[in-house]
Amino acid sequence: MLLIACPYCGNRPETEFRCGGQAHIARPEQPGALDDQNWSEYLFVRKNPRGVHAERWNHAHGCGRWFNALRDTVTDRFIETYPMGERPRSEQGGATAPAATSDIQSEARA
Amino acid sequence: MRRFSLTSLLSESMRGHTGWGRQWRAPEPKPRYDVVIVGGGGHGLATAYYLATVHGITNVAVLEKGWIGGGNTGRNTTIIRSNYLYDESAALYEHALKLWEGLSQELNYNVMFSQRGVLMLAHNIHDVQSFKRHVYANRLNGIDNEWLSKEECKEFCPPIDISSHLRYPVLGGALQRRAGTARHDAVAWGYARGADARGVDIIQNCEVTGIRRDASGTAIGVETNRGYIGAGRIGVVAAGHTSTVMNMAGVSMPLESYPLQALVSEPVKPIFPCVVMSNAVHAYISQSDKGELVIGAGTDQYTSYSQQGGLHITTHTLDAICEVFPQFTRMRMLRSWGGIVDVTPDRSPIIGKTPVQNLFVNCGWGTGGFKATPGSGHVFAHTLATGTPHAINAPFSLDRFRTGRLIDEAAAAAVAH
Amino acid sequence: MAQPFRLSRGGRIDRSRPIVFEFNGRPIHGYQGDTVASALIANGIHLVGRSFKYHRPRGILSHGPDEPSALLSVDRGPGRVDPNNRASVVEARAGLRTKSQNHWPSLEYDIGAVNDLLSPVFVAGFYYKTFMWPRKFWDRVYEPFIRAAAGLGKAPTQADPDRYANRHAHCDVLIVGAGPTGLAAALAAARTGKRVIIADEGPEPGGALLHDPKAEIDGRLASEWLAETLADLDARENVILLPRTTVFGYYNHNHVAMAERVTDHLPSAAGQAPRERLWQVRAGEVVLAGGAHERPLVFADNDRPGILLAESVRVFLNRYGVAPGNRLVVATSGASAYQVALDAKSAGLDVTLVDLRLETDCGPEVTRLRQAGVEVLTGHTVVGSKGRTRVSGLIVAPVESNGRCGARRVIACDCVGMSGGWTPAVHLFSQSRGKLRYDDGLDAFVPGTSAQAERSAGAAKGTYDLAACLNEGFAAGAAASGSSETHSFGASATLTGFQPVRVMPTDADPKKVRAFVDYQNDVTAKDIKLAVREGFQSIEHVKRYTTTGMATDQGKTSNMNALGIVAGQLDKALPAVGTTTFRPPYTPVTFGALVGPARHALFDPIRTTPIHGWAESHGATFENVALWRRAWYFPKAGEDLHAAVARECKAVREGVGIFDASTLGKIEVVGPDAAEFMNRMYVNPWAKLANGRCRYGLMLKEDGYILDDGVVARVSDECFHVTTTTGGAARVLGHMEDYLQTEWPDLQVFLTSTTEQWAVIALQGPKARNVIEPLVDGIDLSPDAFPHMAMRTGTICGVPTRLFRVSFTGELGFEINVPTDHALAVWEAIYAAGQPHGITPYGTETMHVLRAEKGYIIVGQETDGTVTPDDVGLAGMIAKTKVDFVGKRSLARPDVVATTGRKQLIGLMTEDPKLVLDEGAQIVADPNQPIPMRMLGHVTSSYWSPNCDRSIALALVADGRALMGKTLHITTPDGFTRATVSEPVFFDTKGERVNA
Amino acid sequence: MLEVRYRTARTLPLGRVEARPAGVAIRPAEAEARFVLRIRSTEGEIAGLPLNRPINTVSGDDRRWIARLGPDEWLIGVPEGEADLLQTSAASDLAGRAHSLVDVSNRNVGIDVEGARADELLNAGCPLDLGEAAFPAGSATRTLLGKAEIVLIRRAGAQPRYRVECWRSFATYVHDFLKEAGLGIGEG
Repeated sequence: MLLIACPYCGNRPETEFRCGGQAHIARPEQPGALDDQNWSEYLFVRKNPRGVHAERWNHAHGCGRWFNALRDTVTDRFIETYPMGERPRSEQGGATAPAATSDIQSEARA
Repeated sequence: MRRFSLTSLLSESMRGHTGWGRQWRAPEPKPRYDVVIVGGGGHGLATAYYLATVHGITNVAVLEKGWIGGGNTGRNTTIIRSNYLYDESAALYEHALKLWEGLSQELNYNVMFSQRGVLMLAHNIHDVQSFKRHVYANRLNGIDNEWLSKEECKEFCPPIDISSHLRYPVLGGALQRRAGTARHDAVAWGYARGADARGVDIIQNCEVTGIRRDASGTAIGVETNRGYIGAGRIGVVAAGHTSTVMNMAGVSMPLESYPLQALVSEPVKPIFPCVVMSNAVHAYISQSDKGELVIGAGTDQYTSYSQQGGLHITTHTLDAICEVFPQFTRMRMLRSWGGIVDVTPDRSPIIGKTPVQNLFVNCGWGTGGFKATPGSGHVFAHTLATGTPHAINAPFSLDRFRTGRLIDEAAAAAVAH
Repeated sequence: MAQPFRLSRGGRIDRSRPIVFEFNGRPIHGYQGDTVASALIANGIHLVGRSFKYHRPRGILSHGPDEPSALLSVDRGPGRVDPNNRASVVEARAGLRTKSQNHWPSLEYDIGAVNDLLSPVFVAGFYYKTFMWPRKFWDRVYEPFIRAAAGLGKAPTQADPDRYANRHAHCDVLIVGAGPTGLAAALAAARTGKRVIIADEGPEPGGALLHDPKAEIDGRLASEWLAETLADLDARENVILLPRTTVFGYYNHNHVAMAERVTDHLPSAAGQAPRERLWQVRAGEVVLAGGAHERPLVFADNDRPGILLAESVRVFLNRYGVAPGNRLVVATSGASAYQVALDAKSAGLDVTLVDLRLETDCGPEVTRLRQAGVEVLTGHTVVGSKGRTRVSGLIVAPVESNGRCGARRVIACDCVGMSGGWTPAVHLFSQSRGKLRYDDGLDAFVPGTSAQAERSAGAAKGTYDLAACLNEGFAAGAAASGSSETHSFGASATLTGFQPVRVMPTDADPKKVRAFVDYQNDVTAKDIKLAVREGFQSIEHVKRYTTTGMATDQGKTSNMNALGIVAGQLDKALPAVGTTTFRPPYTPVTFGALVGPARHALFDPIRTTPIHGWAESHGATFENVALWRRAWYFPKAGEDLHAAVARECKAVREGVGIFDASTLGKIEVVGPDAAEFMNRMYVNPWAKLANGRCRYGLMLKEDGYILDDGVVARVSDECFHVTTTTGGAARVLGHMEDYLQTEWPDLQVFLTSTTEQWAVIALQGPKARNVIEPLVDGIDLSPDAFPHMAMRTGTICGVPTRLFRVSFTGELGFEINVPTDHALAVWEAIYAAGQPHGITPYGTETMHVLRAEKGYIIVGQETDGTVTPDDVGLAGMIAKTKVDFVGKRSLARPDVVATTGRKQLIGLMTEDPKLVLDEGAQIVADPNQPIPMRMLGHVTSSYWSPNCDRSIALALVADGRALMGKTLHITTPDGFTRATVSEPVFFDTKGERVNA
Repeated sequence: MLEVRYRTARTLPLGRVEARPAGVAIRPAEAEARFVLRIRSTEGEIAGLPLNRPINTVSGDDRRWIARLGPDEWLIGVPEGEADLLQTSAASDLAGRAHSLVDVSNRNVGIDVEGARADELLNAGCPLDLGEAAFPAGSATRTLLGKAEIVLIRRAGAQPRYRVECWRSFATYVHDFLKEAGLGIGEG
């Protein structure tokens, strides 16, 4: 059982959380403008990396908040957790998170 | 290939079994093969075997980064069945089941395929509806599957508690009698031995580190820790690591890799006659030839390549097992382990072409790949040999995620309302 | 009472407390503090079991958890029988009934022993090579035979009366093992005031000190030091010392699992106390001090009863005060066994020591032992043993300088203690994903690079000297607790060092030698060599092919020997062959401990509504829906399901029925942007919905398929009362929160679950208004003032209500939302008020029939995660003007907009009106086509409709809406039946009744 | 008159019988009023109860308390008779600020758990560190007990005192779990 540092509650056991998969996939602002290929990639294609992975977690049985985490999928070690809308502080996160943008919509799943 | 039989076994026993040779060679990789298969699990080895036997293509290498059968082949609970709902899945798994039925003889290797029956228990009215839908669909697809009352379930599998005071009482079950289990390691070894005898090179401790493409983008070979190996065609059958390997060719996959845990009890005398699956309480159990109760647990919720999951997954599974089989609380867990399963969005496999010319993929079997091993290898061999999918794997294309023609068995088994 | 092999003094047993238990029906006398093994040995019993494959007589090999052979069935009373208990671990107590396993008709005369004669055939993997012909024989003959032979003991068949407990715990430092190393670590950590847990699998802390009575620590006897240390730890609030607690699993992020055996050792079941307790510890730091395992020597017939591990001989002598025999031969390749010989000698045994090492490679131990009067044969190998059910002699021979064996000599004996060196217990370190390192000098894998916050100390990392263990332990405990304190222990010297040996040199024909590596699985050195010859070269392959290390002891005594043999055979260095990755559990753990209290009613919560008790007392039958238990139907005397449902259905349409709909999910959606949020989450338009009006809402997943549905009322401009399906409540709330927090954090909306704040009493039928009229205050119930799909607030029976005029039956209906704690009172008042109108309680089955008569879908029944709104005829719900909502883009996917092939909701009328189709039945156009048939769809709902006086069914059929009036063929248990395609509405097709 | 009838008619699911396994009192709480408050800023107070205390703490006293469960979520408990008062004061205290105040008096069921070994008992099903440093009096959080979600509040007292709040339909499970946990820790 993982130990997860909720940005609001601190270290808490994994059973309180739900994993929401890959982070930083912003919902397109205008889904209707995407062709089938791009829409299917938004829905289905995932990085699934061996190594540092930015993913979403929800402290479902705690404060109820969604947040992001960087975790190494080989060791399961968390590098950091950070609130929605923020980007990772550590350098390892650079590869997984998109560049900063002022657009709140595309930051949303950030 | 030295033929296995009672006679050869007895004659060897007279001379201390000194006459048995290697079951497969340990060749050095050649510079080039017609087909290179990445991944020496059951599916990859079966692919190589059928390339050689069905298509006469023997200039084939199977590259395995560790030891053959060391991935999910050797880590699963060996359930084999074909009673899937959708025509596409039913055709694929039934194709496999038919091959299972003659596999020991075909390979001259006892894979101990045991048609003990797989009984899926229904615990609520929704299960009953869903299972009957399966039973009827299977019948029209020529697949055996029958509905049993709860009393018939008890008769078929006496350890089941069918009393009505259970938290989730048993209302009945769907039984596929031709379904069962097999000895997982023997499947890998049997295919390896058969393929090797026909000239296939099985190369262990050979990790693929890159996929080389020419100027047109066509895949032409693989980089490995033992040097470059050229290939006419490349088949990636690397369950648990598909995303990683495909990324080497610049292909992103609709896959996520999760830890899947399983466990066995200490061995006991025969007590459990079949396979029982209970989706409602998440319990899968059978007894191996060695006497161990073999129990499948769930996946963890996060992606991981660690082959290790959390204790709570194990305890939840055993909660369910002991609810349906309360007499087992004094049994003991002997071993537990984890595999890495590649899961697609519709939980059905992807078998076929990729956007890269000459690069083919067979992946996404989720938690249920073992049962398909012979069928998967057979149709993938066809795909690699001819460059086009077999009719059976054509629906399992990568393209379906764009067109929306998903094959979602899990959704069809929908959750309670 | 005679315990002929009990020494007259010594040991930690309590001689004032004699006990008697049973072994194979015979009374065995021992003392409090004995294990079953020590008591059996005290009575001269070594033959305790038969091996797995060859049924060879087997005895007690070890004193601890690594025991591979002495496995017993233990009976602690009715329902408390279980197999495969290690005699060396089970504490003897009065009343235990133990039995040996895997033999017939008896332990002494076992027919299965014929297998031993066939052993030339039954080699590793023989079953892969045969049993294939004729094909049918596998299922009927061969496999049943193999299965009957396999397995050790018999599984329990009765429900277990014992209780199991669970405990989550946290500490700063967890110490595994309470031997000298672990105790020293605990001393250091405890002094910092940090929270310390120290666990040991044995009944008594002390580890190796318990059988080393002459050792000295810091100038006093080890036993005194032990008592002082325990008293010190015991006095500290911050220390939990757990005996009988096996640390069996090391999981992610220092989550460590331990099994505590609470009551098995007690003379009688201790009231209601649990049998075992699972500890799930989250530790800041872990100190692994679990010691080491001794290796057996691999020589011909090394498995006879009476042949033990050397250190175990010492344990039986010193800790339990029993002699494993009168004439002991110690066979060794290392120094530690000399201490065994010394202790045996002083206990009065005849002792000879055989050492494989050349005299020049040995230390001062040789001289010391000779001075004690023991014959020491250095440079000697063991080539075999004599005896049948008990060893009677050990065959030894000198090893010449050319490697050949010299003249054999038989040393008569009744007991052998063997030592092939030591293997650190790195299991937990490996489980923690630490990387093992091979240490040539120690001939062992030791902890290398850590992956988690842990450190190993003492024998667990290959340190065997007592003072060194204490110092290492103290340092580890200090480091783990952030203390800078140091302590240098003084202790008597320990005899250490050994020469690695894989298989003892022999002059026998290697084809005939059966030298066991894995005792329990009957794997010999020959088997391992065969596997290597056949190309199985990775240690994992060898394990799987030969089954070595796969038995209940998981290879604790055999793994290093097996690995060494493989390496030798391949002429590779040991680490090149690889080592096993250890997985939990360290030793087998009962399912009960893992399940803990999650049994029976606590397996999964049973959710019930406030009306549940009323329904029970009115004879309801219940069904499980998600975690809820819902009233299914209310049979009157003599009624079955069908009769009751027929009556209930009629009653609703003709009078009035009352139904408990409290399980519906409810969410209060509040905030300035509530309507905008609803617009994005549902396919419907919400902006213009007036306050006090309701709308049927349909929600999709992003893939375009239906996720959930439910009626939504607008309470005010900024407040919606959303309902969901029973099973979908948590899913829908989670889905909404996800989008709200992650996609649209700019929206000012708050979601609160009110599922359980509001109980829902559905009152349905033409007389519904008449029933509640006298009970309602503050709401004008007249049709004009309160039309269908409206919501009003007021009171009913004096209780505040959100009163919905909605219908899932097609009748005039109300869904009366009242605060849950008042629901029963309101329900009872309505029921009383309805008596003159013939009010009838109905359950979920009638609810299903009534809605099916009207063609209303149930999400999860008509839909299955692959169904779009248009498929079920609900495309009209989709707001035409909205640019976007969750799932909208997917509705433009090629497969969804395809003009043919989608499965569409239709009605089916069987030609035989009495025939009720099976739900799940498949539908074809031509029943005479060959298999595999082309299936058009399936029946999603099917009932006897009392109001239509015929059967009705809903189905999803490919292009079904184009097939109106056509005949289709539907599967039945016996074949096919015919039905006509109709609109999916069977009753009141114009929908007038709902507006009454 | 209606008010009186309403107040007295509330039927709690667990009754009021106290169990005392291993010396720990497990006592279903009496009827209380409870509200979920959601608001994005933590300024000010509501009916005298502060909003700006740290997440996972409780303020007030046993009768009137406010537990901050998340950055924008509070669970409030007041005596039955003060329910209307609280709603009225919230309307004025929070006027002009987007918020949601939802009555969950009937959704929640309270169970008081008190005794020297109360934390040990709770840890049979609650995976949190309930030690003095990690979860002192004044702590409050949503968490799990076995397979049910609870809100756990630690109150001040000479010996450990906890309030367990759960949803009504889970109350039987939670109550049974606590009693079983009491037997599971034994007399030691």
